[in-house]
Amino acid sequence: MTAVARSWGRLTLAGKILFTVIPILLLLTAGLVLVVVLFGKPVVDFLAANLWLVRFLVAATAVLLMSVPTAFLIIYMEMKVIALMNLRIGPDRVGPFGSLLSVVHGLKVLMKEDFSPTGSDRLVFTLAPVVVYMSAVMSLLVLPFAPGLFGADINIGLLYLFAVGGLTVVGLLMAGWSSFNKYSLLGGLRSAAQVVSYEIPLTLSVVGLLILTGTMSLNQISLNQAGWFTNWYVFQQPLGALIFFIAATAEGNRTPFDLTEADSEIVAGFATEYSGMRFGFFFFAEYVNVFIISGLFVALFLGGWNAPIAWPEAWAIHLTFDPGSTGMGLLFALLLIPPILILALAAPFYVGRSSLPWWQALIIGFVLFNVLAIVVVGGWAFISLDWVAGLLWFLGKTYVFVFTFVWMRGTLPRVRIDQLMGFAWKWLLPASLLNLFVTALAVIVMNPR
Amino acid sequence: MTTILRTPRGWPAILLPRGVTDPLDLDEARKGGAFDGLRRALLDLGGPGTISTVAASGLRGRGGAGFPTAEKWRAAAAALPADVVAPGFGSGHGTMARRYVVANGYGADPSSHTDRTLMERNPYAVLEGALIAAAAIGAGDVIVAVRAEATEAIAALETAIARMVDANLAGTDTLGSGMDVELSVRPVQGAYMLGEETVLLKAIEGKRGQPEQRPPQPSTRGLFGQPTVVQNVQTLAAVPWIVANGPEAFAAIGSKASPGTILVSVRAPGGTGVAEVPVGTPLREIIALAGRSGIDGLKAILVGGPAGGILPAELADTAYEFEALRAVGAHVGSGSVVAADKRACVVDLARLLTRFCADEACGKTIPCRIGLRRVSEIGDRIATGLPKPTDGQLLADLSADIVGSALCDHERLATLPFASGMRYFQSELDEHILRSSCPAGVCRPIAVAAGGAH
Amino acid sequence: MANVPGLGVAKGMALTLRRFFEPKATIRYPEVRLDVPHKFRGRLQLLYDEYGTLKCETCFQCAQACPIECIDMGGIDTKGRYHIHWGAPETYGERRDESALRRSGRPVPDQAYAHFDPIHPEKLEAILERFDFDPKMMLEILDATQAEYGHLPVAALKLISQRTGAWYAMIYGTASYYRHLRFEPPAAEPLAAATATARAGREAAFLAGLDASLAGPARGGRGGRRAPPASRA
Amino acid sequence: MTAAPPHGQREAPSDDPRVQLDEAAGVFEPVPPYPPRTEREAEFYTLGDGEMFINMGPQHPSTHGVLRIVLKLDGEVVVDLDPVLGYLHRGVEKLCENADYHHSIAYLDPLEYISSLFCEWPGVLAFEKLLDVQVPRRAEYIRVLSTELNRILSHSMFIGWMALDLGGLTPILYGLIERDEIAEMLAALTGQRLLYNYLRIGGVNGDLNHEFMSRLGDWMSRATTQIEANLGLLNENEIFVRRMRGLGVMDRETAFRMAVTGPSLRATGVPLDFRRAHPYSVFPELEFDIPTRDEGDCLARYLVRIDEIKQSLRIIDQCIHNMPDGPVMAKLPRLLRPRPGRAYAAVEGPRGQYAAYVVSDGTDQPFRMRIHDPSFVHLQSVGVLMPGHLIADAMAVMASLDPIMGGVDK
Repeated sequence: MTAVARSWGRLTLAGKILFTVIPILLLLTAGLVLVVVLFGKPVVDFLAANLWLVRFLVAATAVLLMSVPTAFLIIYMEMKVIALMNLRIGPDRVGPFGSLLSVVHGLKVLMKEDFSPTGSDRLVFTLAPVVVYMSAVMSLLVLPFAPGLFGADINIGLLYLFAVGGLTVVGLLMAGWSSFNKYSLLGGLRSAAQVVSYEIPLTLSVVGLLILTGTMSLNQISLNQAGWFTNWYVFQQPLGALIFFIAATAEGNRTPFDLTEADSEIVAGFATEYSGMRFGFFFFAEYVNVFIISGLFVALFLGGWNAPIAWPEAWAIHLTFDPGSTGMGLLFALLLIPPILILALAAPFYVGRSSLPWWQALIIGFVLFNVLAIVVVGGWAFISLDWVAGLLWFLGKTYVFVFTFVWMRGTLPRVRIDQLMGFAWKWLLPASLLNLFVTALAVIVMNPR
Repeated sequence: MTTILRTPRGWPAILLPRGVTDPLDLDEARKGGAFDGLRRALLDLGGPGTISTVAASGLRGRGGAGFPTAEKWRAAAAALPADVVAPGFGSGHGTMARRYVVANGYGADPSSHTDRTLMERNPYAVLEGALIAAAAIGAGDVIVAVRAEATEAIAALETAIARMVDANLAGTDTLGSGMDVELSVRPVQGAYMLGEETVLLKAIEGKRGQPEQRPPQPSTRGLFGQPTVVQNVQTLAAVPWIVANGPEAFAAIGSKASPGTILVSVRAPGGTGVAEVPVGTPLREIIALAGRSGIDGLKAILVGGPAGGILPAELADTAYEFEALRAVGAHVGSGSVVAADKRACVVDLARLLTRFCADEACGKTIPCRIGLRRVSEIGDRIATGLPKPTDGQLLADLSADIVGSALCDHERLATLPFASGMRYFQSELDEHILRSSCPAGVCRPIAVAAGGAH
Repeated sequence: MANVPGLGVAKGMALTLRRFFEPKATIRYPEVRLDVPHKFRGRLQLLYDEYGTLKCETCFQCAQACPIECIDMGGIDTKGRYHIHWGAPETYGERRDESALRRSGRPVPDQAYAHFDPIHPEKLEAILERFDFDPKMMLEILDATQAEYGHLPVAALKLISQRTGAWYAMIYGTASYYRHLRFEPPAAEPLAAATATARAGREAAFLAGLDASLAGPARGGRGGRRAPPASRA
Repeated sequence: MTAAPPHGQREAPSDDPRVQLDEAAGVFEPVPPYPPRTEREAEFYTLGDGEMFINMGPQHPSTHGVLRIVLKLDGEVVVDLDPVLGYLHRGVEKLCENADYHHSIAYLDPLEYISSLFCEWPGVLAFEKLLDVQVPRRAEYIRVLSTELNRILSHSMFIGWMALDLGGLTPILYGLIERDEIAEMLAALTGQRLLYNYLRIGGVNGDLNHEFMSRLGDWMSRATTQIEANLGLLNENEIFVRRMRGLGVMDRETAFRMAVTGPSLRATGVPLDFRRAHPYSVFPELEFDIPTRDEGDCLARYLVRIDEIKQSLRIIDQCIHNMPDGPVMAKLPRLLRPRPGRAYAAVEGPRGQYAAYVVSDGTDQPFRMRIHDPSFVHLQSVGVLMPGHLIADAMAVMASLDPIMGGVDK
C-alpha cells in the first residue's frame, strides 16, 4: 500500500492525470465494444436500411463541429491581417504567432458573466443569438466543399441558402429590439433595412447565372464549371459576380457596409447589451457568415472545387495500387520502412558533418522522414482521392476571398446609411436587372430552340 | 554606592542576601549556598529539567515586560543555530553556529540603580544564573552587558569571573560536566535605548543601536543571527535560588501571577535607595521603606522610570506587579518608584519625561521620532498656558499612532506620562489651560490675553 | 480626385496590401524597452557618494524649481548651516529637529567634500590588530580609537572600514549614534572631562530636571521658567 | 429619485410611472429635475412626435474624451442637441493663480495632451510681456521649431481620428506612428513625451541636443513622402470623400459669429493666421503660406490641415537652416515679481487661437489668469452644424472641428 502511495506521490501532475484517465478510457471503449457487439446489430441494420439519416446526422454534426474552428481561424486571420496592414504585429503571445488567441478569446467569452439588462425582453434577448448562429450554421449545410462532400444536395440549394441567410436579419432585429437600448434598436433597424434592401440585388444578380445553369443545386452548379477555368461563370457573368460580391458584403455586415455594428456611431449596434457567450454567438456567426459568403461566391462563380486546369486524360495519373492487396507484406513494410528510412536520411548528416552528434543526426533524419511521409501520403491522396483535391481547391479559393473581406475591413471607411440605401436601389438594382436582361437575351440568341 | 533600604525581617532576601560582608569572597558565598543550583542543574537536572523547574517556579523577566523566562529558554533551546554571516558586514566575518546568553545589566534609567547594585552586591548569583541559563539552552557564550559608567560593577564582575574560572565553576568542563562556556563582560554606553534587548544586541554586534522588527524574537534569531536569551540580571540572579531551593518555595513568594522578589529603586522625599521587595507589594509600603514622610503629603507616584506612568495618591495601594500596574496605566519598567509631593507639578514632570524620551528616541520609527517631539511640544504649550484647541485630540492621535507603529517597548510606553497625566490629573491640566495658573507654582503659564506668540 | 469610380478605393487597397509586407513599427514592450531620453525628468532621486552618504547639499534649488512643490526638505546641510524651509511652516520643527544627521547631537563634518586631515595610522593599526580586525568589535574599536586620538578622525574611520571590511556608511552610522563618540577634536578641555560631559549629557540633565521638578518652585530656578532640560549637548 | 437601493436587491417600484420606468429599466431620462430655466431649455426638453433623446457620451467611443451630447433624434436624423461639458474640469486657471509664475507653466501644460507646447506658449508670452523680458533669438527659433513639430503631431492625430470616426481602422495607426516619431523627438528635446513643460519665461528649458537633431534630420528626410503615402489611403477614397464633402458646411458669417479660428476658419476662405496677423515670435522672418479653402465643409477643414502640415515642414526646414547661435535662456531672477499690470498674448495653434490673459498685482503669483482655448470655442458651433445630419455625420462633424476635452473643460 505504502509503496503504491509512494510511487503515486512521485508522479508529476500530468502523470497523475494520465494514470487516472487512461484506465477510464479503456473501460469505456471496452464497454462500448461490448454494447455494439450485443445490441449493435439491429441499429446497424436500421441505419443501413436508410442511409440518408446517417448522412444527415453526420453532416449536421460535422458542420456544427467545423463552424467553431472556422470562426476561430477567421477571427485570428482578421486580427493578424489587419494588424499587419496597420504596421502592427498583432497577436503574438498565445500559441505560435498568437494563433491560439482567438481560441483564448472563445474561452474568455465562455467565462464572462452572462447577464441581460433590466427591462430587456429576456426570452427574445436569449433567443436572438441562437437564431443568428443557427442560420449561419444551417447555411453551411448545403455548401459543396468537394465532390461528394456536402451536407445535403438539395435541388433548391441556392434558394435555401438565401432563405436561411435571411434569418440572420430576424435574429439581429430580435437582439436590437429586446436589448432595451436605443443604440441597439438603431442597430437592429439599420440591419433590417440594409439586409432587406440588399437581398434583392443579391438574388437578382444570381438569377442570370441560374438561367445559364438551369439548376439551383450548388453541387450541380459546381459540376457544371468543371474543366478549364474558362468554364467558370465569373467570365460569363462578370457584372453579376461584382454585384453579388458587393451585395454579399452588405449581407454579411462587413466593412464598408458594417453599419449594424458601427462602433464609432451606434456603439456596436445590436450587440451593445450583449456579453459573454451570447455575444460570442453573434461574433462567431459573423465570421461563419464571412466563410459562407466566400464559399458561396467560389461555388457560384469560381468553379467551386474544380482545379483551374483540367488534366488531359493522357496525363492523368492512375494509381491502381491498393495497400490492402499486399496483405502481410504491408505489415512488414510499415514495420521496416520507417527505421530504415530514418537511418538512411540521418546517415549523410552524421557522415558528412563530423561535428554532429549521432542523436542530433537521428533527430534530423526523423524530421526529414516525417516531411517525406507527409508529402508522399498527401500527394498520393491528392492525386488518387479527388475529394481531397477538391476540398483543398475549394478552401484555398474561399480563404482568398476571406482574406479579401478582411483586407477591405482594414482599408475602407464606412459608408453612410443613406448612401448605402441609395447605392442599393439606384445602382445595384438597375445593374442587376440589366445583367439579367442581357443574360436572358444572350441565351435566347445563342440557342434558339 | 547606593544605599540599600532595610526591609522588614519577614521579607525574603533572594537577590540581596542580608549580612554579606564581602560579596566577592567565593568561599563564603559557596558556604552561603551559591553554586549548588549550578551543580544541581548541570549534574542532576540537565537542560530540559532545568527549564521545567524554572517554568514550575513561574519566574518572569524583570526587564519590565514580565515575559515568562522559561518560554524564552524553551524557544532558544528549540531553535537551531544558523550558520550565518553576521548581517551588515561584508566578507565571511562572524560565521559561527552557537547560542548566546546575554545578561542585560544596562540599567537604562539614570534614576534607578537596581541592576548596578545587584551586580555589585551579588555578582556570583548573576553569573551563576547566566551559567544555568547557558547550560539549559546549550549556549557557549555568556555576555554580561554593563553600562560603562558602572565601574564598580564591572570590576566586581571581572574579579568574580576570574575566581570562578580558577575554581572550575566556569570556563572549560565546568564542574566536570563537560560544559564549555565563556563568560565575558561587555561595557556598553552612549544611549538610553540600549536598555531594549534588540538594541542591546545591536550594540554588542557593534552597530547603530536601533530596535529590530520582531518576530523573529531574539530567542530564535538574536545576536549575530543566532538563538539568544536576553535576560535582565535580576531574573538570572533569581534562577540559582530556584534551582537550589526548588520551584515551589519560589512560587510561594510574591503574588500568584508573578512570584519572586524584585529590586525597586525608591525615590521619595524621605530618602532614596534600592530595596528588594516581593512582587505584588503595594506601592504604599514600597514608598514607606524610604521613610514615612513619603506617604503623608503624597501627591503623585511615578512608576517605571522616564517612560513610566504618573499615578495619583489614591492608587497608592496598587500592587507592584506587572498586570496590576499595566491596568492602571503604568508599568514596572526600570523598577524605579518616585514619590512626588505637593511641590511637584504634574505637567512639568510629564513634560520632562516626555522630553527625555523624545530626545532619546533612536529615530528608526518615524511616528516615534516625530510624534514624541510633537507630544513634548504640546506639553510645553500646556505648561506655558498657550495650548491650541486641537491639542487634546492631537495628543490622543499621536499616542495611538506611536503605540500602533511601535517597534520597541520604549516607544510603546513613551506616551504613558502624558496619557496617565491627562487620565488622573485632568483638573491640574485644566488649571494650566483655562486659568493659566500652575497649582504647584512651578510653571509660569502666560495668560492667554497676553497673546499667543509661540 | 479620382475620375474613374473605384480607383481611389483600389489605391487604398494597394497601399494597405503594400504595408502588409512592410516591416512593422511595434515595439515588443516587455522584452524590448526603449531607453529614456537623457533629459528625462520623470524620476527624482538623491545621489549618494561612494561613502554611502547623501550628496544633497539642501541648496533648495530643486525645491524652488518644482512647480507642484512635491520636492521639499529642511535641516542642517553638510556645512552645518541651517536652512529656511520651502514647505509648509508647521512642518519646519520636525525637519529641524529630527533630521537624521542632527540626531547625533553635533554638527557633522562633511567627509564627502572637504579633504580630511591625515593621521598617523600606526596606533590605529595596533588597535585593529588588538581587536583582530573584527567588525563585530566595532564599538570597542571606536572607543579605543577615540581614546587614542581624542576623537574619531575621518581618516581613521576610512582606515577602519578598509581594514575590517565593514562599510564606511555603517561605521559612520554607528559612530554618529552613540553619544560618547565624537568626530571633532575636543575644544579646550581635557579629553576625560569632555567625554565625561558628553557621556553625562542628557542623563545628568534629566536627573537635575527630575530633582528640580520634584523639589518644586522652592529650588526651581527663579528667573522666569526653568529652562527646559537641555535636549542635546 | 430615491437613494440607490442596496447592492443585489431592488426596491419595489413606486406608482409614479416615470419613476417606475427609471427604476425598472434605467431608461435614459435627460429631463432635469428642476423646471426648465430658459426658453431654450424648455424647447429642447419637449419631444415632438417620433423624436427621441439619445445620450452620446461621456463614454461614447468617438466623443474625443469625456464630452456628453444629448441628441434629439428623429429616426437617425439629429434634430437638436445639447452638449454637456465639465467632466474633465481641473480648475487650471485657479491653480495658476495659486502658483508662482514659473510653476504655472506646468499647470498650463496638461490643458491639451495633444499640443501641450501651444498651451504653454501664450502663458509664457504673456508673462514675458509683463516682465518685458528679451528672449534670445535662438530660444525663439527653438520655440518655433518645437511648436511646429507639435503642430504636425496634432494634425496627424487629427487625420487618424477623422478616419476612425468614419469607420476606418488603419489611418489612426499610421497617424499614431507619425506621432510617435515626433513624440520621441520632442522627448529627446524636452525630456517628456506628452506634457513637455519645455518653454520657460525668457527662453526654453534646454538647448538642442544631438539626439534630437539626429532624429529630426532622419525624420525630415522622409517626412513628406511618408505623410503623402499615408494620405493616399484617404484623400482619393471615394467613400471618404463622398461622406466628407458638403458635410457640416459652415459659412463665413457663421464662423465669425461663432468666433471660430484656425483651420476651421481658414476652411471658410478667411486667411486669418495669427502668425501673420499679429506676428509674435520670429515668424516675420520665416516664409510660409496660409492655406485656405472656400467650401467650409468637413473635407475643406481636413484638407486645410493637410496643407498646413506641408507649411509646417517648410517652417521647420527654415528653422533648421538659419538657427542662430547664442544662449537659450534670458538672465532672470529665480523669483519673479512683475510690476502690477496686465498682459494678453495669443498664438496660432493647430486648432486655432490659444490665448492667455494675465493680471499681475506685483506679487510673485498671477492675480488673475484667463486661458482661451479654441476647443471650447469651437464646440459651440457644433450646435449649428450638427442638426439635420445623421448620427454618423454628427460624429464626423465633431471630428472635423477636432476638439480636445482637456482644453474644453480646462
